[in-house]
Amino acid sequence: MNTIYIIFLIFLGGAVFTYFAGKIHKVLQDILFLVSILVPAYLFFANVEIGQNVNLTLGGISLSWGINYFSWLFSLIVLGLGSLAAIYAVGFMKGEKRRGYFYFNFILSIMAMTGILLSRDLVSFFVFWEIMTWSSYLITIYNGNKVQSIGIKYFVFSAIGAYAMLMAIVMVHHITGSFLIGDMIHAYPAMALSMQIWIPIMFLMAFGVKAAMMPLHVWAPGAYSNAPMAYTSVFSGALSKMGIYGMTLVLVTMVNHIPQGVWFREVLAWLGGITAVIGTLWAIQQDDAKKLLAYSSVAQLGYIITGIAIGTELAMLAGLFLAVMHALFKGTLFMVVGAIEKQTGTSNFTEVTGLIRKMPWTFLSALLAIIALAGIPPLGGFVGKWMLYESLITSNHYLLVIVIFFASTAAFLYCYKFLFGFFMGQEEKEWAHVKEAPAVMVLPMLIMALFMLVLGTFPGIILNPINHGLQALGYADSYKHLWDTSIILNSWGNKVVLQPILYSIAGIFLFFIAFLTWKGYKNTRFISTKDISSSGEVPKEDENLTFSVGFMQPFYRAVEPAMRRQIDKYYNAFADGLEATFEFLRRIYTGNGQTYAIYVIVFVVVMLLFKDFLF
Amino acid sequence: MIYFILISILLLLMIAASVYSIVQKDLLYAVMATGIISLILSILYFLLQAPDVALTEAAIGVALTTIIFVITIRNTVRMEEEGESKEKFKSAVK
Amino acid sequence: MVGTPVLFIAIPLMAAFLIPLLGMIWKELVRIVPGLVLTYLLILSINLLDHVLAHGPIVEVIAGWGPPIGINLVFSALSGFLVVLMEFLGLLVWAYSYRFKRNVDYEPALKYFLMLMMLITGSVGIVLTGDIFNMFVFIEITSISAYGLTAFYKGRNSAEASFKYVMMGSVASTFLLLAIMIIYAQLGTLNMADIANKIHLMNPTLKIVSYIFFVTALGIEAEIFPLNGWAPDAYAEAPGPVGAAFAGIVVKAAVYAIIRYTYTIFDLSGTFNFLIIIGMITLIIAETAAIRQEKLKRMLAYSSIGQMGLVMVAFGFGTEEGVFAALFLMLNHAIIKSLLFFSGSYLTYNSTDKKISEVNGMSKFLPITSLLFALGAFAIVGLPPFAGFWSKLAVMTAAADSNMILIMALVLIVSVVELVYYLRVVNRVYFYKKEADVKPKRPTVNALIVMITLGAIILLVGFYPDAVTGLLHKASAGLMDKTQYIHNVLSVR
Amino acid sequence: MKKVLVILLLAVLGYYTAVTFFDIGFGQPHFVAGVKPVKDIYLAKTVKPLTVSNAVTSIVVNFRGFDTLGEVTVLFLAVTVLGSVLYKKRHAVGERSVLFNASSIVTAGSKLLFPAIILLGAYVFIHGHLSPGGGFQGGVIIATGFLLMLLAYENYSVSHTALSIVESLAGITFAGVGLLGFMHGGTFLQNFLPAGVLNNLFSGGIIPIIYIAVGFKVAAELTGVIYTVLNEKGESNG
Amino acid sequence: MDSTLFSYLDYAVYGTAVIVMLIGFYGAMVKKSLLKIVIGLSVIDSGLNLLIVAIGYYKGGTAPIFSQGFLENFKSVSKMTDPVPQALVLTAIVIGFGVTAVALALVIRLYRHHGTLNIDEIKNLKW
Repeated sequence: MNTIYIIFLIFLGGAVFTYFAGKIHKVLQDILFLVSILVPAYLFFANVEIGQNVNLTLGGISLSWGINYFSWLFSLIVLGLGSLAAIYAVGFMKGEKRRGYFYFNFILSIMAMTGILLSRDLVSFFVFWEIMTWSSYLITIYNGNKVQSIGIKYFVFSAIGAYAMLMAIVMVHHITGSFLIGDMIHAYPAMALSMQIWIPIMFLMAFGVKAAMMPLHVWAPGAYSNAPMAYTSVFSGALSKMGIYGMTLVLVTMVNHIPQGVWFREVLAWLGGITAVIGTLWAIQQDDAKKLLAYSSVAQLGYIITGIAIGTELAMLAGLFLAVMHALFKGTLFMVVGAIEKQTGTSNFTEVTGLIRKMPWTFLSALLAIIALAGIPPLGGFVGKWMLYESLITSNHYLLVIVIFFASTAAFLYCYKFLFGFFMGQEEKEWAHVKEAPAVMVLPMLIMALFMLVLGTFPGIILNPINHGLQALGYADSYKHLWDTSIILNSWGNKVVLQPILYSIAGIFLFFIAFLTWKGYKNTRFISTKDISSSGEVPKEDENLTFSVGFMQPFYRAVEPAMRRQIDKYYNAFADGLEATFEFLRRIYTGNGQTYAIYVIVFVVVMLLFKDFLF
Repeated sequence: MIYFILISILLLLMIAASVYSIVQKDLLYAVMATGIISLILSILYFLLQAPDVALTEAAIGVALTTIIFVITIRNTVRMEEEGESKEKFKSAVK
Repeated sequence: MVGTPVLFIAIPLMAAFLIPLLGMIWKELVRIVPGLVLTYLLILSINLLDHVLAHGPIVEVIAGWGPPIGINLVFSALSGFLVVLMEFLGLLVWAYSYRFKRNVDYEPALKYFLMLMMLITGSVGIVLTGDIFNMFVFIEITSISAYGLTAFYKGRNSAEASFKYVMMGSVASTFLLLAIMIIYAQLGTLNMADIANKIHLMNPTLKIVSYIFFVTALGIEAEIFPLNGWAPDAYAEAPGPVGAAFAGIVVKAAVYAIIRYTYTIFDLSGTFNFLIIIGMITLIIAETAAIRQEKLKRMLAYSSIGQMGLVMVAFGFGTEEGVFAALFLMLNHAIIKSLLFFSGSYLTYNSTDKKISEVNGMSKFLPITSLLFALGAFAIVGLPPFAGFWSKLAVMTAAADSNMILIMALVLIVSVVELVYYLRVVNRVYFYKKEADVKPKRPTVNALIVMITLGAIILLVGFYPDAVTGLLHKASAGLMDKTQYIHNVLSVR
Repeated sequence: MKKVLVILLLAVLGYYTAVTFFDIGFGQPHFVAGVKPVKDIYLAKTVKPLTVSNAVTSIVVNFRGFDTLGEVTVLFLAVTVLGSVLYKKRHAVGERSVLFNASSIVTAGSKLLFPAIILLGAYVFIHGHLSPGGGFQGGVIIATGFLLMLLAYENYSVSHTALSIVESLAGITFAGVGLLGFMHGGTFLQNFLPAGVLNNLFSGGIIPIIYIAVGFKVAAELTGVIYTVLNEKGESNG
Repeated sequence: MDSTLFSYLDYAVYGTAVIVMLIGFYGAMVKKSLLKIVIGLSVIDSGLNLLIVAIGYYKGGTAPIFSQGFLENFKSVSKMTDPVPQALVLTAIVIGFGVTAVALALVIRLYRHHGTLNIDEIKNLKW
């Protein structure tokens, strides 16, 4: 039996057994859970050969599973992040009631993502896509009835996207007579123009939903912030990348072949840019870390979309590199928030402060992740953003550069807020008992932080596979020319050894931090927020005087008018209007049998009157 | 000729009886009218050379259907109520 | 061969006449015997289907008179498939309703099982018969059993629902008889194959009028939009298992009748487009009505109507692919909607109103039932890897191949609506707090077995659609081949 | 408003229905040219192999006997449904509604008439294959006899058990004869008895047997219907 | 004379049958009393049955019974009225009776439950 079958069997069987193992023993459940994630992950990387397909026929439809370099790259994200998040989840879910439910869906969604990457035909792609959707949906609503509407919003958007994709799939099938992706790509250049335009649009709708692209992003903040954090790291880190994966495929394999493709790219790039700005602005205003990170995810996905939409070699490298980085740092950050939430019971900045000494390891990983997020050297985020700017400039998208630059600069604000809100500031008595998260939770965070550090220094580790992946998609081997195309680096000479420069910057930076910490430590007086005797006014017990309250108030005032018009509201109004229409429509069923009989006569009479027209 | 007149009268009577059965407010009379319809029908069936059907209609339509209608009326109400009740308005508002 | 199609009618009738006598011997027999009969018929139908798939359709004549004269029964791949489905569901409904309510007296129990058996027999008769007037008789048998089953419970509004059903049913039978008589007056025959053979001779206007009357009459049973006022009431007020039987058996028979008329008997142009139009309207209206329902069973009823609309649409493509999709959809709908009705009945077991809010938090008390309900909900909206997905894919593929892009878009948009209201219920089952005054009732063992069986089938079809697709392909090919049908029937002496 | 709408709709419906049937034509051959209607075959075969005088009977019982089986089932079901719909835990016998207080003349007359009606009914269904009438008609006539008794005598009661036994046995006879034909001749309801001579009482093979069974069944069922409805004393009848 | 009258009858029988049906429909769809509705339904049935029997009729035909007299005098079945519609009507009448009985039983149930026969007040199930 092929390894691919074995992987799916382990996933499926693992999911079922894990679900029921909870009835026997909790530890057994945890072990089974880890086994059913880690073993397939190991098998995948150890045994699945790239470029080898297995074919099977199901219900008269020939399916094909296999992997190429490009999907292998994404499987790194999915299975790597998935494994780490699984380890983290064991700690995070300790003591929760519905662990079986959570584990079941967790495994299924990892399986579905792996399946998406393995799919070489549209039907299994769609099947796994939908499994991914509903399993992640089920986890999103894990937290009870308050999140019901959020979950449904997520599912409805996903369903709209997925159904658009389904339409595209069957239209492709109508044209090519086959569901294989290879056949679709092969037949695409010869299709009618309308099909050539509509099929990518429909696919992009599906992928845009998952990638939280601008008009379709409204589900993302709620869903990301309300799922259990152990899953959100996968949700935001890996699941959204499925959208990116699909988008890349569509852009490269279809849009590239038509002259109108330029417009696709422009629109997508701008949508990505706008997404980034909106996400960032919203993120800044959040008081809840989960919400903040959720919006920030939306913003980051915007960069990535912009990158792959531009579509030059450098931009693709940048986008995909950012995708990997985003998986790492956003995964870490959500884990951090999860750890804090687990230890303190809340994830609100205005309540939790001064955790730096209580949870040092968590802080360390948060710090590294934030640095990566903000794009400060020497971590990987910098490399990605650098490449993104450069690709934008080299492809003459100057306006877009400004937009992206604005978004990424504004991102500093929330980065700062996040770091400061949780870890700095006064130490409240309330949080005196807080301890560092258990090792199973800290370890994955640290591992990821380490990866970010490594990638920042040696981006080639991941740029090389990306390059391979792009070659698999038909791009030229761009990696070795990377520094040739880079203007700024070029002006410094072709062979610049970047690492020493970055390290010296980082070294100086760290030195200053250490110095300041050491210097300040002696003079620090630890007081409560209530202890502001110096100002002469004694605050009441219930007043929240944490400095995070009203953080960046002037900024809010500045952007407030722009923020008032939320896309979300339009969607809600639309949905309300729709339901009102439905409510009106169903009054056709008046409950009076005579009315129904009259309907029958009306039906007959209408048919009789229009009989020449109908038949 | 007689055949023709007979049929015409029967047909007219049938229409009249059916109108009566629908219009009449006293349900008992309305039911009797349906019985009459059946009776006329059964004669018509005879005239249309369908004795089997005539027999059946006479037995079922005239006797049985009418009697179970009558029994039902005995068990419910005899007079048809007016449609315009206050309840109607209330239920419409609801 | 172990039996012939007529046994599907004769044996249950015999049993129905026998059961009152048997009940005098031992009261439990009235509950057991229908089960035995249905089991035997299920085995018989599977055997016959096996035979038919290997050797071609069986045409059985009754009373020794060959097709244009006597009545005949046709057991083809299509009708065989439906018969197997109906007998299987009938058996499940029987098993489920065995001791569904504990405190039912002997006499109502006797009548319930009699009516249930006749409901199934009537539906099977509709599918098997090759004679239009005989079909009328079977439709009446089915309807009268359905009236009785709808009004089975006292103290609810069941009589009201049943009365509406009776009204509509009477109107339906009026139109059906009119249509039959128009055909007879023109062609002098009542045999379907014979009519199909001669229909081109008929006066076109009369042909159209009779088709319209047929569609109206059968549309009432098949829950086409303006004609389906009775349906939600009847589904909601009938006992839970009967709702499943309506959705899984009765409607299927009526849809089969419409399809038989459209595909085989009449040769009108435009009927396919007509099916698409009414199917689409039905789908949209029903699904939008479902989203605002407060009662669980009503919601399921509207959903069922909507699905039937989709089936109509799929039949309306007029291609073999479309027929295949429609049959697949019928199969899935029968299985899944039955599961939903079965599990939904236990979720709202002790409530009088069957409000959706009363299922809140039931997952803690009825874990397996809730799980199966959720499975059913996921399957019916067409989420992979459950059974509903394959039929949705088939419908979409067929639509794309017929270039019905607008239809595809509409169907998919409506699917989103469907998704929303099913998810709302599932969320309630799992994530809401139970209402204080609701007392959950544990399902009986046989009910549990029935529900798990259905759940297993959903998973089986979901993971291995090949289990049914071969049969469905044969059935759809059989429906498309009109001349072969006529030849098969008329060549029998 | 509603009335006007309904009248308009019905006018259209009526117009089309009437025109359709006018097209068909009344009292003249209306079959499409080139079609050999089955009724000719029926009429021809009624005399020859079946030796039944009444063509309607031959159609109802033999050619389309399956319909009749279904029809009997419909009645059977109607009784069942009626019993189910009007079911209530029986308190006592004799609580049934009384339509009128019968005078002694009526009661005495009924007693006299009753055997005559039963006899008539029996005659009608036994001679179903020879003359107009048959199982249904005879059964209904017998049921009216019981109806008469039920109306005339306040506490006349029909044994429910007996009714249901008669009904079941008659039904089993019908279906059983059909199955016998199935075993004997290969098809359900096959006529396997010797045909006899036309217009004799013993002619037509299984047709009289079936019609007698139908007669008993219909009689029992209709009596059951009347009895069930009569026993339904209106509780809220103020 | 006779022939013109008969041609009038061509329309009269069908016309009456259809009119009776329509009157029944009107009663079933407009009248508020449940009993009136059932009456309307049975009136529809009456009209329908007449219509069906009329289809089988042939002018100057005899009843489809092979009595001794018929066999001696005519010898041709073409002079017989069509027995098929008659057979069908037999079935239809019996079925109609069954349905009417069920409907009336339901009326009794509804009256017990609601205390009225007005259909406008029996609308607990709607939307």
